[in-house]
Amino acid sequence: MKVKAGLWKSSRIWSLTLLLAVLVVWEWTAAAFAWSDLVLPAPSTVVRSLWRGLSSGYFWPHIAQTTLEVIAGLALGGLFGFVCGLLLGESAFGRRVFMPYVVASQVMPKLALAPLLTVWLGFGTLPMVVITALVCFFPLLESTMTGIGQTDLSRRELFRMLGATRWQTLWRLHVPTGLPVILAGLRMAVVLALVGAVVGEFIGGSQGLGALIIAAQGSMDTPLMFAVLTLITLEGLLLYLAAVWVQKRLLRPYAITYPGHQRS
Amino acid sequence: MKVKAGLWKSSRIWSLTLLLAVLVVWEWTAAAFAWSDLVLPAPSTVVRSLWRGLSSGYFWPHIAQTTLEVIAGLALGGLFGFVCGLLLGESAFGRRVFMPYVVASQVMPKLALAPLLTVWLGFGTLPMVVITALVCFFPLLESTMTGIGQTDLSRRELFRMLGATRWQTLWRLHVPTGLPVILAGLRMAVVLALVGAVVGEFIGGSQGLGALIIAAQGSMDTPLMFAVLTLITLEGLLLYLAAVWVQKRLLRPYAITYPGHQRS
Amino acid sequence: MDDVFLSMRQVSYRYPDAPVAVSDVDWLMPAGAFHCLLGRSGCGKSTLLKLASGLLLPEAGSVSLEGQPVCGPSPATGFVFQAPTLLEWLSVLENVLLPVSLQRSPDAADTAHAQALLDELSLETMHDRYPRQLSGGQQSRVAIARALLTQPRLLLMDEPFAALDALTREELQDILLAVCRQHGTSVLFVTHDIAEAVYLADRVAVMNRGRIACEKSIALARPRSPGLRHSTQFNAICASLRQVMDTTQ
Amino acid sequence: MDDVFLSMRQVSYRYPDAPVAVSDVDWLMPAGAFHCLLGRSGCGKSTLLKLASGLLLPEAGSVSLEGQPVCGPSPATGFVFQAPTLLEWLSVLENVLLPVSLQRSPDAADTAHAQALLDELSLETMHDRYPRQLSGGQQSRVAIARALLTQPRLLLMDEPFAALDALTREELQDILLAVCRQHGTSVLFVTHDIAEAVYLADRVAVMNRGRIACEKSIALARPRSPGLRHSTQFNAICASLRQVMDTTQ
Amino acid sequence: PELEKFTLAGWSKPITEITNLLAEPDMGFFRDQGLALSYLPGAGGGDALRNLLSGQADVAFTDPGSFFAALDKGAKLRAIYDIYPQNVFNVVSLASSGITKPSDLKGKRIGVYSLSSGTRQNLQILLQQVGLGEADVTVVVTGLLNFIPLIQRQVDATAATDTGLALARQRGLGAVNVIEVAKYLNYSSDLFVVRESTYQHDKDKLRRFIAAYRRSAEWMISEPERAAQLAVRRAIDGQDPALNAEIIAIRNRASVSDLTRRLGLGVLDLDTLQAAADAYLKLNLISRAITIRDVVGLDLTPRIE
Ligand SMILES: Nc1ncnc2c1ncn2[C@@H]1O[C@H](COP(=O)(O)OP(=O)(O)OP(=O)(O)O)[C@@H](O)[C@H]1O
Ligand SMILES: Nc1ncnc2c1ncn2[C@@H]1O[C@H](COP(=O)(O)OP(=O)(O)OP(=O)(O)O)[C@@H](O)[C@H]1O
Ligand SMILES: Cc1ncc(C[n+]2csc(CCO)c2C)c(N)n1
Ligand SMILES: [Mg+2]
Ligand SMILES: [Mg+2]
Repeated sequence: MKVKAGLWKSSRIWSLTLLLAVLVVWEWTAAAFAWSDLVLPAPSTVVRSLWRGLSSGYFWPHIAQTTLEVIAGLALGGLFGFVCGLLLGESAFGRRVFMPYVVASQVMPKLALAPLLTVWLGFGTLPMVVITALVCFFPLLESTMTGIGQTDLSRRELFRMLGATRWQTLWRLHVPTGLPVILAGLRMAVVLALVGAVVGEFIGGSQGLGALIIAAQGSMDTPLMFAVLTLITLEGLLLYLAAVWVQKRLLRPYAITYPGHQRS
Repeated sequence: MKVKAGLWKSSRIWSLTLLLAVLVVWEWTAAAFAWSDLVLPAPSTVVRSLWRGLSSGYFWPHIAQTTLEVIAGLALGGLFGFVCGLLLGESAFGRRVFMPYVVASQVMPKLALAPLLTVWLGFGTLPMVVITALVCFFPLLESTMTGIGQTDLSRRELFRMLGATRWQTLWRLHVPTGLPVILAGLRMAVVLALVGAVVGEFIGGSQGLGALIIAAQGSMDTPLMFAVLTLITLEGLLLYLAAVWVQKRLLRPYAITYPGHQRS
Repeated sequence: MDDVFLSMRQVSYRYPDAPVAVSDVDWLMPAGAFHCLLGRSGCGKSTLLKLASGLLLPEAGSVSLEGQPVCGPSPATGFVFQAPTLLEWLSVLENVLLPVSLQRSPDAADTAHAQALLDELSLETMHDRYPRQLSGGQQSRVAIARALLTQPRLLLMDEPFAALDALTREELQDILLAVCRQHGTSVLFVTHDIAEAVYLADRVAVMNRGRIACEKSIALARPRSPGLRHSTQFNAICASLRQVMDTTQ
Repeated sequence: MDDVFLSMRQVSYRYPDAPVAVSDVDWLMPAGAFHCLLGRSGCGKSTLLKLASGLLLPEAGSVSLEGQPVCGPSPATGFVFQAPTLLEWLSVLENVLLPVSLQRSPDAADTAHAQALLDELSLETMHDRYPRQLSGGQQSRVAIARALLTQPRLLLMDEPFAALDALTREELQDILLAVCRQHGTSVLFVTHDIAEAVYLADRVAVMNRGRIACEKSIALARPRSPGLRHSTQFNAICASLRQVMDTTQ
Repeated sequence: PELEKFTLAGWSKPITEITNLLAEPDMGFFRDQGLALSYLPGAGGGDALRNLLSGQADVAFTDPGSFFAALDKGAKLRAIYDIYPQNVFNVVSLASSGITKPSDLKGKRIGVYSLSSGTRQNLQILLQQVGLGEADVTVVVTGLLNFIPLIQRQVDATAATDTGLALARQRGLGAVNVIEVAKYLNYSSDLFVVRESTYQHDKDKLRRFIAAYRRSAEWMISEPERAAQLAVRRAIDGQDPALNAEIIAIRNRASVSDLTRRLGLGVLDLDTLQAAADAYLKLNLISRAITIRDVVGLDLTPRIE
């Protein structure tokens, strides 16, 4: 326990050191090359812009909007991806029939579809949520499909023997077996969801962090753009941490191990 | 074997039937509502545009460009993601130090980053390849990390007992154990790679299917846009099929099972 | 024979790309009987058990239970697999309760029953552990408790005591006999311990290369008691079975 | 005692959140010796074996091999785990060759050796199968072949024959004794079959709740021959060990 | 002789509108001036300026809005050539909507490409001319396909460019009312902009570039049919020669003004640019006043007097 806490602390320190190093080098290069703020602003400029936006309250509604979209999209797309993953994982037939459509829905660049989505769904939050959902649908689908396929034969035989229904076998055997993999998909989905929401806002949004980036680009306010990118990154990290926390909670019984056997 | 072939055939038929049904309904709606080609062109119009572009040779250089970017980006990003997944999967310390940066690199919308990449890397194919690589890096990283963590204790003890080096344990035990999960990551990466390349071209490309979409939108040639979207979808399906094929080959020894035990 | 409980007629099975695993097996089991299968490793014992359970369907021949043809596993049949096959994410108690919790949410009586079973199998301190925290023999005892929980009409056991020491094994043999007697359970039991087979069974079959090489009724008094193991009659039966096995393969 | 090969002194081990699994064990093994561990399920046999191998490091006390303290597993030690632990994606032959292929790419001689071992263990038709296509006993024989392949100086075996029928088991006992004699291998062997322990070992320890409850030298002639099993001396030793076990726990 | 590398950063992909640049392999206007021209595509005038400022390009093809914004952020830039002296922006509404003049836009939903596009800035300018502001209308971001929501009546009007309108008409837009921003403030639509340092130290190169560009623009004006043919091969969106011809004609019209007819192509109109800069300031699109005279280079566009 003690060793672990030490590792944890020292790794945080290293992580922060790395961040600081990057920032210092960046600040220094920006000064040395005398790049225009329009091309690559120094971190100090970005931080000033960030602080101004936060303290003036300018950023908050945009953050709220994006967060709303991400959470709604993630809930919708994640759930749908999980359910479809269960269905397609269960049925080779379904997989053969529907996978082409699933893949098609994913390779279609959302960016190109956005104008049409607004035609169908109107303007506002809905199309962004749909884009976000579309984007985080796939990782959960793929990982659920893979995860629930990992159950070994003997446990499947056990469940058949116990007269488990198909649903029970799925829910009480395949899903717990695949949980680590499914949660890896969730981590990917969380990250993609934010990207999806921001990209949606690039095109059709008049609010949200994505819209803010475009507005910043329009007024050539690169420091503002970087400030918003920083916000997005922070929000992404928070979401990812939340996903890791969920994972830690759910996977607790899987983590049983003992000293001398821990992986590094 | 025979049953399987039958299933395969019938599933293909259903898949195609579904496609046909969608196309027919779409064609019919387009005709019934007398929508302008600008809003939603009928499939027949799209096919005509597709055929014209293919037969005149107009599409080919763009297809080649995008394919090049996808393959180079996938090779680069996939390999890098796999290697980083191995490293971070092996080291909890590395994970704590670097994961924030990895996540940051992913939540940063590439669309906003693309102009900066041009600033750093010049223009042409390189920035697109880098964007593509950045995009497909993450699924392989996450899935490799998850996959190689799935080895059970007893097999790890076996390898320790046999005096396997860390590298051998990784390569001969953790990687084969995690292979199904890693390949799920590859399937995701393949799909994302295409999206990444196309999105990169949206901004900085003067060639490629993404550039073509923007050009089509700019000249309000919706049928052309749909034709290009169709091309992208087909390319995505082909890439996905290739990934599935690779998976089938690599996972052959894992698939040993016997009748009465096959999952649906 | 109208009191036949389990009947296998001319049953054959072959795994793909492998020689036949079970061929032309005829086997009848009256209700409440305790039958044992002996045989060398790889002779088809586990396969035959899976055929009896409905987990595998025979290529030729037929299996029926209480007159009904078996076309899939029935929850009235208990199965102890050759490996413990526990679910790692459930505690020992939850693993034992699994057969019930798949039917309904386990009530206090179920939990008490499961706990009593675990205690009987000397696992009283292990209820809240996870399977990976158990020794090999403890895991297999959990699997046995799980199979006994639902008091199945037919119990199929594949070397359930293989991972146990002689003492524990003998205790469990007596427990098993008592439990089955109490509930009228019919048992088909695979073992490679001849003495175990003789002690437990009414009837013993020796398998060889997928076929039943020899059947033998065990005419020992019931209920069995540990002292029986030292009787000459017991040892004579063991020796004769041993002789049959020596001629196989 | 200057020919001590493996020595364990005052060794204790405890898994987190569990009572002590091995406590204050002293054990010395001369080179070329064949020692057996008996004991009830959960008494700490597997844990002691893992401590001897270096897979687990003792909480207290010390383990040393040829005078060197053991601080991790050494490839000169072979280990047969309680479960077969085969790699599903490798064929039987590849599984057997694994210890070699981790050192260097196996040559024709290695392959021939592995094939000979498999044949000796009656797995001649199984070389190209995958582990999941084997019966339980066949899997454990593959694991035994894997451990024998590298002719280790010390062989630690955790109930290697538990999944095997009496005949196969007796054949393998003789094979094992011959192989170890030939290469001067020292063996520490966990079993719950008293007769097996007596047949194989120079010295037998009975464990109880993590401690060694009793040690016994077996003064039977070497090389052992199957006939020995029917000798009165043999049966007397078995009976006395049985008595010791009866008093445990 | 060795050709000098010369990179032009544009606001768009290589589209038909700039066939005179894309025709370089065929026509060699820049080659003749000793320049090896390459085109760096962008998504908007801001991209073009960023690529210019980062040193990836020698000259940017950008709109005054982006130019002003960059100056406002302290970039050292100079406009040296007026590519399109005509304001090409307009606000289009369906004929049935009854919107005919800027004041009718009050309270309406109006589509723009994006929050950073010239369509929005020019809409603001238009509204400003009649005393309205963005607060009086609902601005809706519609993306490049901005006529679709108009047809679908999801917006009441959409801000567009002349070529956009022409294309939409080609694709069956139907009867519409067009409010041209040029009627209210006719300032340049696109300029060539260079870094101050290039302007100071590489004047000869820029002079040759301007000469070549002028010739190419004159060529496109004099041989529109040939240009339309070449666009089929050279432009990414030039599949249809008839459509190319129409777009080229529109661009040719935007390339000339009374001033350029008098003084030659590309001559900067300081008065309208100053008026535009002032309007941008009033709209808070920029934060400081810009004196146009200080940020243009007039000596590179020889006047034909
Ligand atoms: N990972 C673990 N965590 C906690 N306790 C454990 C763990 N592994 C084993 N134990 C406990 O340690 C004790 C000794 O276990 P060990 O595996 O050594 O027993 P064993 O003698 O090999 O038994 P068996 O004959 O059943 O295999 C047992 O009581 C067991 O419950
Ligand atoms: N999945 C499979 N695919 C192919 N062959 C198999 C498969 N499972 C078992 N076999 C083969 O079928 C035969 C019978 O296997 P079975 O498991 O019934 O043996 P068993 O009598 O239970 O042996 P043991 O005592 O070793 O468990 C064996 O020769 C085995 O190799
Ligand atoms: C003739 C002409 N037509 C359209 C545009 C498009 N446009 C005007 S402003 C802007 C983006 C500003 O950041 C874009 C893309 C142009 N520049 N020139
Ligand atoms: Mg078996
Ligand atoms: Mg053990």
